[in-house]
Amino acid sequence: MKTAVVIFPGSNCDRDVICAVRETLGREVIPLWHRETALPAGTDLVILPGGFSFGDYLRSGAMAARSPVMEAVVAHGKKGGLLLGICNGFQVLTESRLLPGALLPNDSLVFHCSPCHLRVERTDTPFTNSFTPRQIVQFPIAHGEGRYFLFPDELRALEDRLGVVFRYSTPSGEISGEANPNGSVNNIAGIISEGGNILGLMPHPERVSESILGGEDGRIFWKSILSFFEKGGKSNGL
Amino acid sequence: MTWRIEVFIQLKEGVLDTQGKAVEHSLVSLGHTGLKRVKVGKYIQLWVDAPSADQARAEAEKMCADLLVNEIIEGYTLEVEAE
Amino acid sequence: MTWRIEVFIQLKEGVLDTQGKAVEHSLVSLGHTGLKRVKVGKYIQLWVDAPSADQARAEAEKMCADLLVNEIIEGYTLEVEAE
Amino acid sequence: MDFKRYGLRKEEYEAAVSALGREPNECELRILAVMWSEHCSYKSTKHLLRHFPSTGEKVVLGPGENAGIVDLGDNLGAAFKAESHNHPSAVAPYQGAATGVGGIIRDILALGARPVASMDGLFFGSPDHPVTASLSSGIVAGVGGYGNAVGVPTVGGKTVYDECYNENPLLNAFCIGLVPLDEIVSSKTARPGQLVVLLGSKTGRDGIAGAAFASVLLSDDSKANKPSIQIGDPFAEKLLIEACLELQSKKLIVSMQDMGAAGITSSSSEVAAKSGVGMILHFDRVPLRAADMEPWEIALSESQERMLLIVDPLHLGEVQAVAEKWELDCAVIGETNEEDSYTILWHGTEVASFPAALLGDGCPPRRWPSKKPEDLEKNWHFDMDSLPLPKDWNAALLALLETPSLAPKEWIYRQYDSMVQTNTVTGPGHPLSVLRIRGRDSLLALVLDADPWKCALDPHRGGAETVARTIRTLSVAGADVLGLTDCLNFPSPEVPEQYWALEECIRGMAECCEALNCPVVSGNVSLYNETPSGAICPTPVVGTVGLIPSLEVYLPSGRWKEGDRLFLAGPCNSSLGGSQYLLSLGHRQAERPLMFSPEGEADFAERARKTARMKGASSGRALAGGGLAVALAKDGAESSRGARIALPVPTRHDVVLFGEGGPRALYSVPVGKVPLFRTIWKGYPLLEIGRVEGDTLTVEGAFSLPIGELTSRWRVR
Ligand SMILES: Nc1ncnc2c1ncn2[C@@H]1O[C@H](COP(=O)(O)OP(=O)(O)O)[C@@H](O)[C@H]1O
Ligand SMILES: [Mg+2]
Repeated sequence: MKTAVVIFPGSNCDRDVICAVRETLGREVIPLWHRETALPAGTDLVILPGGFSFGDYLRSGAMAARSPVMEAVVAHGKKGGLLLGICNGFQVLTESRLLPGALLPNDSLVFHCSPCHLRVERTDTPFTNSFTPRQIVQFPIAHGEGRYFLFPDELRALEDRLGVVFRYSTPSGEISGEANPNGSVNNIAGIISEGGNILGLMPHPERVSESILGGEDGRIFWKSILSFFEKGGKSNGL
Repeated sequence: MTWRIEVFIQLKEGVLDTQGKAVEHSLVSLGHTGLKRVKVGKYIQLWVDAPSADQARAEAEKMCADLLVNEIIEGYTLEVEAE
Repeated sequence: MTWRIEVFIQLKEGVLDTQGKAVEHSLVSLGHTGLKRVKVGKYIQLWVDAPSADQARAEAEKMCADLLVNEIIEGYTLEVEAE
Repeated sequence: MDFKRYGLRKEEYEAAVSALGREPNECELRILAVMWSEHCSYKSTKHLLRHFPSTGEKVVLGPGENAGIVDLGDNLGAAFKAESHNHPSAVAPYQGAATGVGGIIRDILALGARPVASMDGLFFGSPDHPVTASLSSGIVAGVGGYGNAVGVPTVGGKTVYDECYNENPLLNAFCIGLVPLDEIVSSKTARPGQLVVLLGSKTGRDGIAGAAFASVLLSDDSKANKPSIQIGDPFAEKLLIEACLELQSKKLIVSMQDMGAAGITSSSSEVAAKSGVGMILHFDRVPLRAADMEPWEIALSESQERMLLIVDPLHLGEVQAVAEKWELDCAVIGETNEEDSYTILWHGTEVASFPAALLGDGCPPRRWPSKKPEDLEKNWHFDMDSLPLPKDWNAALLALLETPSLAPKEWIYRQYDSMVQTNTVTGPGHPLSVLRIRGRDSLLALVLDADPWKCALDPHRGGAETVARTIRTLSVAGADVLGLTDCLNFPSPEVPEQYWALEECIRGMAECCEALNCPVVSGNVSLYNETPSGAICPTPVVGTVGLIPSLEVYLPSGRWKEGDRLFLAGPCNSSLGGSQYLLSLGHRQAERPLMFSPEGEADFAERARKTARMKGASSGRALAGGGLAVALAKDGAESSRGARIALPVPTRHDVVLFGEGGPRALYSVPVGKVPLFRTIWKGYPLLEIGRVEGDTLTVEGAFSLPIGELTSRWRVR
């Protein structure tokens, strides 16, 4: 399993993700500057990390989505390759139209950083196969623009095709307004593409991949991806 | 010839304008009770070299589609004038 | 009577427009080579009840001073029209 | 020459004439005025700062450089410093705070260190003052807006509310970075024949003469004629950080300076003076944002996100390639030579020339008259009999927990990314912040603290107490103290009583540093913090850094276990002077803070460290604001456990429970560890005060509150 982590100017979780994947899985991870126009040969997984690409100016993720490297990233996703966007990376995925919807400023209008409970809604994806169904996990969030938005029709379509993979929940698993840190529709924290190969989520699994940092739920996330490949999953869809 | 193009971007109806709501709330509590509604959007100015106003407009529209506007949630209007 | 007031806010000349700079750079690298400059500001619409256009304008100017505009770095223009 | 127009004194003008051997021209006068402002020259305080001990076994780099560096062992150093950005934050809260954070990060970067964490000291006016809400929300948003975007976690801080900061908020920013000791970049290593390179953003008219602005009183007038305000661009800063670290790891730079106050002039003349080389700068080669800028404006511009590099001509191509990769402007603006002069050219014509050392060191020091305030001692006499015991203890404690300075600061630190870089072991919400160091067992421990009220009552004792508080917190957690940085925020030194307070505060701080072996490795002075409506309390802010050998021996707070015994280590006779309790009752000037005891503090620190190292307790907390009562409430709430407590002492319960000051800590000790714990503390005042049980926090003869009620006030995540 070979992972490429794209670095945009202003990315700031690139190192964190690289360390988390390397240390949890012990597999090869290659940093990729946004001006590259091809992925390293044999790339199985592309990660778009968190941060403030291009300063989050205009709209977060907007300029990164138009970076040179994105042509290769989009092609990888379109042919079924695994593609993961975390936080700012999720914003890049919606701005690239690889995932539906948009991420708007938090309803509080301020940046919000704290640990956060999530309910895992799907355990049949390459990214979540090692969680137990409806498992409650704790991944922290840290974003100013994480309010997931879709117009009602599309939202229904997304829910109908079971595209929601993570929802903000209470520690006991209720999906309530009180558990919603940013005003996202239906408490949505992470969604997957129709092909099941492109995942975007606002919370940060890489921040809970070591016990010294206060949590290890993130390891299950990385292990899912490894186990997908070990069980013969091909990075071209399900 | 250089043209100045003004682009006015705002959220589509149906997308909750939280910023507008917050501004509205603060202004009312500051005593501006005649205020009925606020919408907050973006005001972008572009200076573009183009042979004609129409071509400048076409170029600006392309910039909106390419980057400046997220059509899923935003709409916009343009105005072109000679610099 | 209700008036719609459009407020166009932009950074004063000489104040670093970090956003404009980044947007300009990005548009140029997307091939918009005729682009000479970008400024990014805010576009605020206010709906205000007032007896006359002048009073609506005065009220809007007060809102700008009270909250909407940071005079240290920003300037603005207003347009008033009957709704 | 009309030197006064530029803000120079007669002595200063004369010193300049005699050093130059001629009259300075206008451009030179403008430069001198800024370089010799209080903010840049420390002319009123340089001699006072000599009181601080600044050397020690662990000190790699002391004051005088961009930041201090302490030795973490195995060739790793921690570079840290704090800096104030008070005046800019008062005028433009968001941008002032943001550029304050950006500036301190570049200070750390200039040593070749990767910035790994920030902390912020915030001092706001009374919450019911009409501008406090907008100033505080703007400043907090600015700190977060910048720090979050550059990817340096803000892991802790200190927030104080007091009417003395009405319209004069303080923003102090602390940053720490890590650097291998053999890769430290120095400003002393430039040699003749090298290039002076400007890397980063273009130069504009931002904050011109901002340093001079920082050295005058804030009046309505100064707000009207604001210097064009500096705008921070964290995006550019992030690129600058990565570019500089890449240049350094490729060994492409000889020397590096950040551009802070007084911009190019300050940074370049400093390198020239420290390296003992001459320098010629061609200002027409500086990339500009406004084409019509004059040389003196270029000299003094405080445009952000720029670094000055000294580069060997052989490496220029590689340096430019790195700059190109990170999409940063990079211009050769001058060269070093063997002369002794620092010269600025404009299209080939000389516009300014000084002896290299004159700008940095030539300003004649300034002594202000000092006078002990007449009412000082009168304030110390407070008739305790006139102070009734609380009628309703529960209400008294809850009210205290709700005073703005003691209340939880979650609304603030939730706006800060405290976890990026994935090193944060203990983030904001605790008495100290702890970071792991990748690849090592040891942990970095950081505390930022201040106690302006005690400094106002008795600057000497208050200064000592401020430093001591940070060290107690580190010792209780099990850390060895490596050193500290400080920001001295004071009002005008021109008022004799205020100058006296400054001197006394520094003496008190220095006394504590000496006693506890804690060198001062960097710092910053901010004077003239007053408005027409009043002066701030003396506000020294201290950021102290320690090292905990391993996670195993890190003793956190708020970890009571059912059945644990609770101990108060330390004397019961603390003082209500400057305590949150007396303040909340409206007694601002009452009672004298506790005397500083060098032996007692050192003894405490030793035993506290031993307690952690020998794992003698399950939880420990040094007493701070609100005294024992608030420590019990916070620990109980964080542990979600109650306790039964009795205070078998004759001292008034309000003094025991709410008094502050002195080396004291609250420990919870598992029953099995009690003998060990007692042995460690044998010979030190120690009182077993109760046990952890149930879900009510009860102190006999005082309060009794359900833990749920406390957690709802003191909510931690
Ligand atoms: N401005 C701030 N920025 C970040 N964290 C802060 C700030 N102010 C306070 N905090 C955090 O809030 C917590 C409470 O601070 P404080 O009132 O000093 O109580 P304590 O006695 O627990 O240190 C600490 O963890 C501190 O780091
Ligand atoms: Mg504290």
